[in-house]
Amino acid sequence: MARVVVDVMLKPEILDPQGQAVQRALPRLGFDGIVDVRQGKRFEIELDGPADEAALARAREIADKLLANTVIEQYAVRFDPAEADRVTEPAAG
Amino acid sequence: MARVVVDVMLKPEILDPQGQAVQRALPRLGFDGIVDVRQGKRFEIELDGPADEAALARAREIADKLLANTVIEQYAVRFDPAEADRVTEPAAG
Amino acid sequence: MSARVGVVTFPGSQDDQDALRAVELVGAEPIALWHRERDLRQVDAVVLPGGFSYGDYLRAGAIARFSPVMETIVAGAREGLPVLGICNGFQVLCESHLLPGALIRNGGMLFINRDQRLRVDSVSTAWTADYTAGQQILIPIKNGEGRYTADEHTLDELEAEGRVVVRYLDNPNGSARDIAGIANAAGNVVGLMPHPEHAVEELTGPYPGPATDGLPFFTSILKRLVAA
Amino acid sequence: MTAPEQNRNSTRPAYVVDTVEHAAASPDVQLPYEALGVKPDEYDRIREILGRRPTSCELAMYSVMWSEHCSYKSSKVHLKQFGEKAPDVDFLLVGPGENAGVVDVGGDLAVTFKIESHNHPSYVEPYQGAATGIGGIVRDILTMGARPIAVMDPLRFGPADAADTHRVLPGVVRGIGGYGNSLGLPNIGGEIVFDPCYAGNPLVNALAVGVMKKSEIKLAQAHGPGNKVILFGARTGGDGIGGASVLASATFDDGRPSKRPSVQVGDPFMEKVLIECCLEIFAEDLVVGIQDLGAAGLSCSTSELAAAALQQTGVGGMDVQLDLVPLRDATLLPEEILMSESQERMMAVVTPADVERFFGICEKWDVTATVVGTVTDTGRLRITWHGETVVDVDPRTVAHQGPVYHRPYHRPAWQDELQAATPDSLSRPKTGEELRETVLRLAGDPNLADKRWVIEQYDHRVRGNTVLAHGEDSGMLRLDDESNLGIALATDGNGRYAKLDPYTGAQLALAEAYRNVAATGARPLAVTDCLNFGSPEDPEVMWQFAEATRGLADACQVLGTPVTGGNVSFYNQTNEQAIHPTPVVGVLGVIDDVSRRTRSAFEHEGDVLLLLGE
Ligand SMILES: Nc1ncnc2c1ncn2[C@@H]1O[C@H](COP(=O)(O)OP(=O)(O)O)[C@@H](O)[C@H]1O
Repeated sequence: MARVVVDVMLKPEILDPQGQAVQRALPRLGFDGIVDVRQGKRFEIELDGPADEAALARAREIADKLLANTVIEQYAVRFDPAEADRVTEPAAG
Repeated sequence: MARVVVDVMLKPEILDPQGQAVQRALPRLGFDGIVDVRQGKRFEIELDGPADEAALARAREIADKLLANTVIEQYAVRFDPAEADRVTEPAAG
Repeated sequence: MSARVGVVTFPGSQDDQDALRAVELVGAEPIALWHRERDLRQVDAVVLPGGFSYGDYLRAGAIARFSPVMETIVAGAREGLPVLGICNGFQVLCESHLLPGALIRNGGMLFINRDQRLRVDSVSTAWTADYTAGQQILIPIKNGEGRYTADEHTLDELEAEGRVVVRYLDNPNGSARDIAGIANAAGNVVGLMPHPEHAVEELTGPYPGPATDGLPFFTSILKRLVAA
Repeated sequence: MTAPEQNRNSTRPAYVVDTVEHAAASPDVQLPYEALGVKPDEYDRIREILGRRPTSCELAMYSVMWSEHCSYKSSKVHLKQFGEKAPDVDFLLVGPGENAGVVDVGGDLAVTFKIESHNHPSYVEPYQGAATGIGGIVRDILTMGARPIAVMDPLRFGPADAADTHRVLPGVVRGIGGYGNSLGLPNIGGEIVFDPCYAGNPLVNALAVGVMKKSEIKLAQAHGPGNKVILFGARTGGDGIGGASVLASATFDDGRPSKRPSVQVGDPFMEKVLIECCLEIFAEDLVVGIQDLGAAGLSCSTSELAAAALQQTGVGGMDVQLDLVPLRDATLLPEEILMSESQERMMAVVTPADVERFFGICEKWDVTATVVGTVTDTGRLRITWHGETVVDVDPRTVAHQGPVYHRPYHRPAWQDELQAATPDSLSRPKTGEELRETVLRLAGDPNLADKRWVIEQYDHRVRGNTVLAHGEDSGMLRLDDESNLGIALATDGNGRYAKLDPYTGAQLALAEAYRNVAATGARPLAVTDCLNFGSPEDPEVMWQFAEATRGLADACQVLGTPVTGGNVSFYNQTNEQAIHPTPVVGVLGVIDDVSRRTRSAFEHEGDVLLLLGE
């Protein structure tokens, strides 16, 4: 089983209303010194077969065709990140 | 300047309609053997000050308070990833 | 003296005018509240209206929850202030943890606007006393993130305590257990995805009707406040 | 992801400002005017007007303002008829020429409405193209001083089963819904038509309507030397630089991707806040003049505001400090700032005494506002960049004195043959089996299918005044809770009729919209139109345009419904293949009591059916 992560972000020159809304909200919540916030998408994909270059290539094709709108977005594809990178942190109360 | 990435994903036990919609679309586009797709959010945050533990702690607080709804979501916070991990891939035509 | 019902406007609220009109139609005094003001202007009840507060870009209701007005409303709700959250208002109530669970993207991914058949399952809340238990009603829904979700334990608890207020008769978005609206344990706080304020006039309500099935939400609270 | 900062300075060559002084001293410097869509003779005219070569900033302004999209250079001579043949009516408060026409609907209320196209951008990026189309037309309505109260969306796509339609249609519908719903504007009707002629050139037209007190009409003019010029709303970014304008001035052709604009992304939340902010500003009567920033951005707003004052009073002018414009991308050059089409921005002229109050309201709504200039009496539009003058022009030459073309046109040779093919030549179903086949084909035709998948993505209830919407002949809105005064609106168009006979086809579109409004019980008053055509450089297309315009003007005269404004969209063609000529006509009607509306469904058993007409 290959576990692949695809990160999709708006191209830097494209306006990111979502990131801006978050950024504007932060000072009101008492968070200062936030210079920039960009918001994008993260996909975790599980493909059958080995975690090899072919799997990455398939994931890249999926990203290009479906997950990212390449007119305005760019993406990065990589294997399941190291433990430290996993989104498994327990929710704090 | 500290550059931090916050990944937010639905908790595994929460149904993910967006991931499912992507998964259902894939066979129609000719992609088979996709076992699972989950969709979440990725935030890229720039904080002023050094890239130290305190910056991470601030980002974690932001994630916990605002970026994630910890009733249904979990998150991971880390420094700007290595080059390989960057979302800078040129959009393929 | 009539009852004063406040309607909060957040940046991006859309149905605040409609909610104010519904309040006025049943004879209560509508009071516009502004998200930046902590002062609730002595209202007896509050409606959090529909819309897209802060664009709903992060998560519906996520940013509005931190408005100054919400601090007062959350504190008041814990002491019995009647609060009705409609659509975006429901999302704000969940984000504020006044109500359990969360609202996520609709099953079909799309925004859905249609006249929806519902069943009123709890008439013991501050906002539903004027319905009869099990009454079937027709009220518009319009949202993209209206799918109610919560863990099984929470869902069981809601059912056991009779806190599921309205259910979809034909579930449009995959909401858990057909839930369209819930209440807190005390019954003063109710969150709904459907829009009763869009079903209060023959002229503008669902067609073909019934057109005014939303009115009892507003008459219920008025009667309770006037009786108090 | 690379931070914008990392690009800064490193990728930009040191920039030398092309000042007016520099331009005067360097007459031989060649500017790439043709790349900006400026023809050699047009460039010569600019030189003649200025008495020197333009600076690069001036050229940027002229190029966008003299583009087909902004100057109507090919259509102007034909559109004139709407004025010349305008019926004599007493309810028209503002006619064509302003951002939108304004009609007196009785009591102290006035209504403004207009239709516009966003065809090319919606083809390139369906969601954002359609979304910003709604955003743009809504700002036009807002600019008049009105509260926007509804939108409509006449759409045309290629075949429903074409792969490209699957790419374009869902995005367009989600974009219209996403933006309109987030503004809290009910969508009260529209059209969807599928026809192979729109493959590669879908039409995304958007209509918006607004209401205001008659006494609160605002105009786009910069009066009063000493008054402040305020830019407010979103920050300026690199969106659509040379976008809509350049794109609209050159035939869209897949082979030249460099012509594609960088896409504009809409921020509906910003626009919603901007609407509420403007309405509060209007209510306190804090603006002398106001203009939205659409295509041609600051080039348009500064030159049009300044030109209007000069035109009307002979006194005017404006000094603008371009370096004060709040930027999203600090690397933007002055030429780019002038051309940027970043969405959700407005420009207001405010007396010095009112500036503080103006800023107070902006602060309430979290809207960025900046004084970027001052009204003068110099007769010139002067723009500086860090102290150096980069533009010094008579604003009228930019805004009003663009080229006017009398493009050649002639009736296509194939027109006779097309008209000769009457329905009589079509085969008719003869057997039961054939009849069944025909019925099934009709039932399965996307053009006749239920439009629920589209309509359900639109909020039609918000604001609580929608009396009629989808499924009805026209949309209807209540304007006044007390009196029940209301308006009805319908849009119609039929490219197939118009291709057969553009003159009559345009009249049929008007007649259908007129009937749809009348059928609800409203009295048709006024017209807006969006004229979607192929390339005006093709004499046969130009003939279609001339005929359609003439037909519409004649019919409006007969029906007593003036055209109050509209939009021309040319170059809807891929290579030689133009769309059917598609004039889309919107009719506004007024109804004294909306409770007396007539629905299109049979309401009561036993009602008598009557057929009117032949
Ligand atoms: N793109 C659209 N946006 C909004 N409403 C639409 C759109 N397309 C069609 N409608 C509405 O759907 C209803 C039915 O449309 P249609 O089947 O084309 O019927 P008709 O021929 O009566 O216009 C009409 O009321 C029309 O306003």
